Amino acid sequence: MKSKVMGLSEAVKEIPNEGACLALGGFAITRNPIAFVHEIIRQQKKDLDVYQTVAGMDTELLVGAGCVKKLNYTSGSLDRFGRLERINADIDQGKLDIREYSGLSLSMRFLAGAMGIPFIPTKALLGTHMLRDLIEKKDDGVRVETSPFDGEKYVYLKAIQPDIAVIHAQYADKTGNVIIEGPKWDVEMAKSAKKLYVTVEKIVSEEYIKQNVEKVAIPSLYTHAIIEVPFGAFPNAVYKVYDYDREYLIDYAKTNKNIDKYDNYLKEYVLGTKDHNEFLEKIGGLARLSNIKADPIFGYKVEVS
Amino acid sequence: MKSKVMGLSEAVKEIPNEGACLALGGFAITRNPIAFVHEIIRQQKKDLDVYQTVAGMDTELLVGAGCVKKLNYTSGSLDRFGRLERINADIDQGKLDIREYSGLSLSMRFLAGAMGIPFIPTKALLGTHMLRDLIEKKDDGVRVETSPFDGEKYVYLKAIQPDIAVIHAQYADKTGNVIIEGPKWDVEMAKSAKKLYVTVEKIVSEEYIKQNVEKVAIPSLYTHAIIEVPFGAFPNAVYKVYDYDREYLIDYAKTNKNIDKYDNYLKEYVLGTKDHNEFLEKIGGLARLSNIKADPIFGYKVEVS
Amino acid sequence: MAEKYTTNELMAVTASRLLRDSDNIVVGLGLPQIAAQLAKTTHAPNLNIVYEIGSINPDAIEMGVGIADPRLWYQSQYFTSFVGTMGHVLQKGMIDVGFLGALQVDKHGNLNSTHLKTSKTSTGIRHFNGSGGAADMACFSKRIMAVMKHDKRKFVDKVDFLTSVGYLDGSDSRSREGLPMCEYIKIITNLCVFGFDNEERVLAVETLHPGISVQEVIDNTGIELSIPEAVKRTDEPTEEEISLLRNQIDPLKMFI
Amino acid sequence: MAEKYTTNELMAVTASRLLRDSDNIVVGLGLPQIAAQLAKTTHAPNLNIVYEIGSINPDAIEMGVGIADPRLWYQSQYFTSFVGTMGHVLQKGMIDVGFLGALQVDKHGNLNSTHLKTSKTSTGIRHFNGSGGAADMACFSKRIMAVMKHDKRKFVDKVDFLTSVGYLDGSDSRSREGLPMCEYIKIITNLCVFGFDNEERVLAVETLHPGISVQEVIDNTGIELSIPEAVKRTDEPTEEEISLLRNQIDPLKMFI
Repeated sequence: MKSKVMGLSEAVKEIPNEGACLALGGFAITRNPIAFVHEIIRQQKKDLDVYQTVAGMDTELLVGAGCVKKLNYTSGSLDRFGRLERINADIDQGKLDIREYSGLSLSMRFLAGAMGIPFIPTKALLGTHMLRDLIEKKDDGVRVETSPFDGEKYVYLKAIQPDIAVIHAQYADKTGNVIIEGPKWDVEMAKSAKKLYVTVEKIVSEEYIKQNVEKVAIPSLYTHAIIEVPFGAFPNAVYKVYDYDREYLIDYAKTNKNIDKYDNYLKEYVLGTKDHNEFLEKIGGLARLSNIKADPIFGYKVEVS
Repeated sequence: MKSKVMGLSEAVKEIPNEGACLALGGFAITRNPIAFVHEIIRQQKKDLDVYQTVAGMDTELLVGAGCVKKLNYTSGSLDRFGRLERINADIDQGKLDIREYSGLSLSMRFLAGAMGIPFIPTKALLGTHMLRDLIEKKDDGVRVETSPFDGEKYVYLKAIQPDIAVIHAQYADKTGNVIIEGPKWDVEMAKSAKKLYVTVEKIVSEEYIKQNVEKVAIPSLYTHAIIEVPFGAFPNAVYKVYDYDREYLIDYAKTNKNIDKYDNYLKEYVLGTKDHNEFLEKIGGLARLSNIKADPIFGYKVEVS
Repeated sequence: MAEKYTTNELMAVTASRLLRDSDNIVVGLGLPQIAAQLAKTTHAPNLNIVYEIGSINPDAIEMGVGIADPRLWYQSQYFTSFVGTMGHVLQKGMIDVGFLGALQVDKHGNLNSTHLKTSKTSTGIRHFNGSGGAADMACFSKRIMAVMKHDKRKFVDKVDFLTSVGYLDGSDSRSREGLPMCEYIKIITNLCVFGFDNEERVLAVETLHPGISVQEVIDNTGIELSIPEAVKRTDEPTEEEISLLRNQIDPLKMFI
Repeated sequence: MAEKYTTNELMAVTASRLLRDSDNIVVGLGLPQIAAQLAKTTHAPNLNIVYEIGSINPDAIEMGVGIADPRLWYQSQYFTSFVGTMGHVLQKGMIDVGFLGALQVDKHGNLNSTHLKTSKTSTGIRHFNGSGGAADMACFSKRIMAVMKHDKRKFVDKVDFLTSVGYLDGSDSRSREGLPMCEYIKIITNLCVFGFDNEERVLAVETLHPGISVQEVIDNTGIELSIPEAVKRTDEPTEEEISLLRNQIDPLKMFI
């Protein structure tokens, strides 16, 4: 079977320079496609229409770098490490066109997109101010309708098929069969896209895929490109491969409270590095990365005393 | 955690004697809950409203035994071994209230039921005589509507939540976490039911479940009862455990062409046996069953010469 | 070009050549699967094969008795549900080719795989298998192919029961019904290849199989046909294709 | 009855006792998770715990920093997607208890976890985390519990932004809006337990924590309250519960 393996820079070059609709797969501090996002910033894509169910540093980096025009999401944080203060600040200052959903409603928009159906009905969002604001903003993603079956009120959620979805996963073979270990919150989102880019920790053999078929979360016919980027989610966690970097996140959660510091961070660590390897060297290289390797049974870094 | 393990006879006793809505999980000649169906026949449940996406011997046995009032399905066969002639004959003679769907539309009715949403829209069924007949029969499962998003015509498929779903799987632990090896066509159906009964080849430890979490297709909170019935799908196949019994199916495909023969078959093999073990002894016992054991890698019986 | 080949071999080769590299296809057992295997071995190594039961890209080494036969799932790359294959992959429009069979086809390419009319039963019908996922493949696949035995009773003006949509009443009636438009429908028989690439979307011979006469097709088709004498001939199989079919793909001659 | 316990311990025990055996619950990190663990260890061994990220019934041995922390997934019995947990389990009505936190709650039990009004920004708001799955839990759970710090600015007449539905405008307005009806909503604070089990669906003290005065609650609540002097007291933790919390469930005192 044909190889779908691409280089990171080459993959990001395929994204239009302006106005792409982009869905990201991270969830707070885990499996965020950081390497991919860094490269988007280096290539200075603009006016992105970004979708992410529970945002993390991936979306925040794009917002902080001025790449995002519109953000569709449900919440975001660095878990206990802190808030996405850089995103919050832009929202507070009215600099970001923001569309807020509940987790269920946004993930169901992806489901409808993945199924090729025009919409899907739900009771979620009824009575909330997210719904009120979406309607006020004339967002075309929601309509309040009456079900012809039970005569009750529902929100009809419009299918979303983003131009591009990017997820970070543990493994894939070169043909594009993707293994996700652990929770798979992002599968419907990945399947909804017109083009799916998957960065992985390691490209494995087709034989490995067949031996572990029950772990394959996305079959190759969905995949547009496979990009091997070890530590591609750093400093976020990748279950069974490496843990989040606690110290890095603590520092980051200070940086994102200050716009000047944040701009300097972007200049130095993202724009100032030519690729992900250079970024990894800059943040401490092998020594730092070895320190967060996951225990293969527990899936995270176990302190061995 | 509490055990959900039940005996087969005890489990079937929970089903109302008349009029239950029952969904079955087999697909042609594989993973059909034969032992469960035999026990339904022994307990003479009547007027069942049966749902099955691709029917096999499981539904045919119920129809042949006069337990079924209404059959909602999309097709059925014994694959190359033959047709479900006993069902077909009842349809031809107008003895069965039949509601025909396409595979996608019926499985989406289950999906909507599993998601607790009132309906789901699709282009499937448009233009077909299945749709025409469902409308003529005033079946409440379908409505032709216009999507408020794109103004196009769709079939709105009503959610179905059967009273009872029965599937046959390879393994489960006693708390109800179910492992399905191979294709999982029946997962949405299983999740749509008000009560899910799972017959399994073997009850495994909770430790086995955790070690094989990626194979768990149905988590315990969906499961009402786990019933251990080795060879519970015989003479149909259970991937990686045993193959279908070729000779048995060839004979069965003759029996189901003749109503008298079929009645005798039911009398002798189903009503004439007190439980599944007696049935298995009657059809040849250990000698016959040893002969269809699957190769653990290939998943079916490999002829070793 | 092969010296000698059977009609089944010709049909398999003809179907195989219609597959393009990197197509995503849904197949059932029999000639369609043989055709897919042949294409994958020759010009379409990147074919993705989806089975509605919930298996993608298996690498089976034994023929099964149907898609519910575990022989067909060996070395699969993905297992999912009916909703996963038909509700997601197919309905999203990702299937390039849906391969169908049928009891009947009508002049606008509509198929019937459920029942035939008869005077012998009280309901006036004789029920066969039902449509399963075939109805959905006809609805959502970009290209639709059916493999059928050529028989007057199978090629009829109007199908007794319409399970799988073709061009409905012809012309633009398929899109007027709100159905996704397909690129083409082709029916491959033991005598010819039919298409519907005219404005009225009416059955027309595209190629006659070698050695088959126009009259033979007309005599065996229950639909009025006008076939130009200069109609093209179906390309013959190559030696390589026949050798692959006989020695590698269906050595037990289960379908060929 | 335990001799000494902290307020956090009392809150965890109070929440824990509201859980029933065989409940299916959705929890986030912190006190709710502690409460769930305690219940599972004591009177509710058959609790099923669902994490919206796509993990069911893990048996974590280390505390994490959030539900996206792999520490929380150890020994899970099932992995799925957001649609699998929230779109299926929750939306089908299978969740008995949804545990929430919030920035604000209003007199009808509506919660705000998104933003507060302020005069300090150009838009007039200060954005925090957003609602994520909490909005959906409030919509679909049978029983809704929130754990909150008691503070005048957090208990307000109208929330600045309504993310998670309570009883909307009170009385039957929740069902009139077309929302599924819940069995109850309870707010557990460091001073008392609030409920809404009256016709108007208005915030009312159900139990005062030991040692807390009526006046203390009134002073710290930005909603008008009428509290009968004879109001019940929250049951105190047992020695066993406190010992389990300290020695087994949260020995590092991350949340207690």
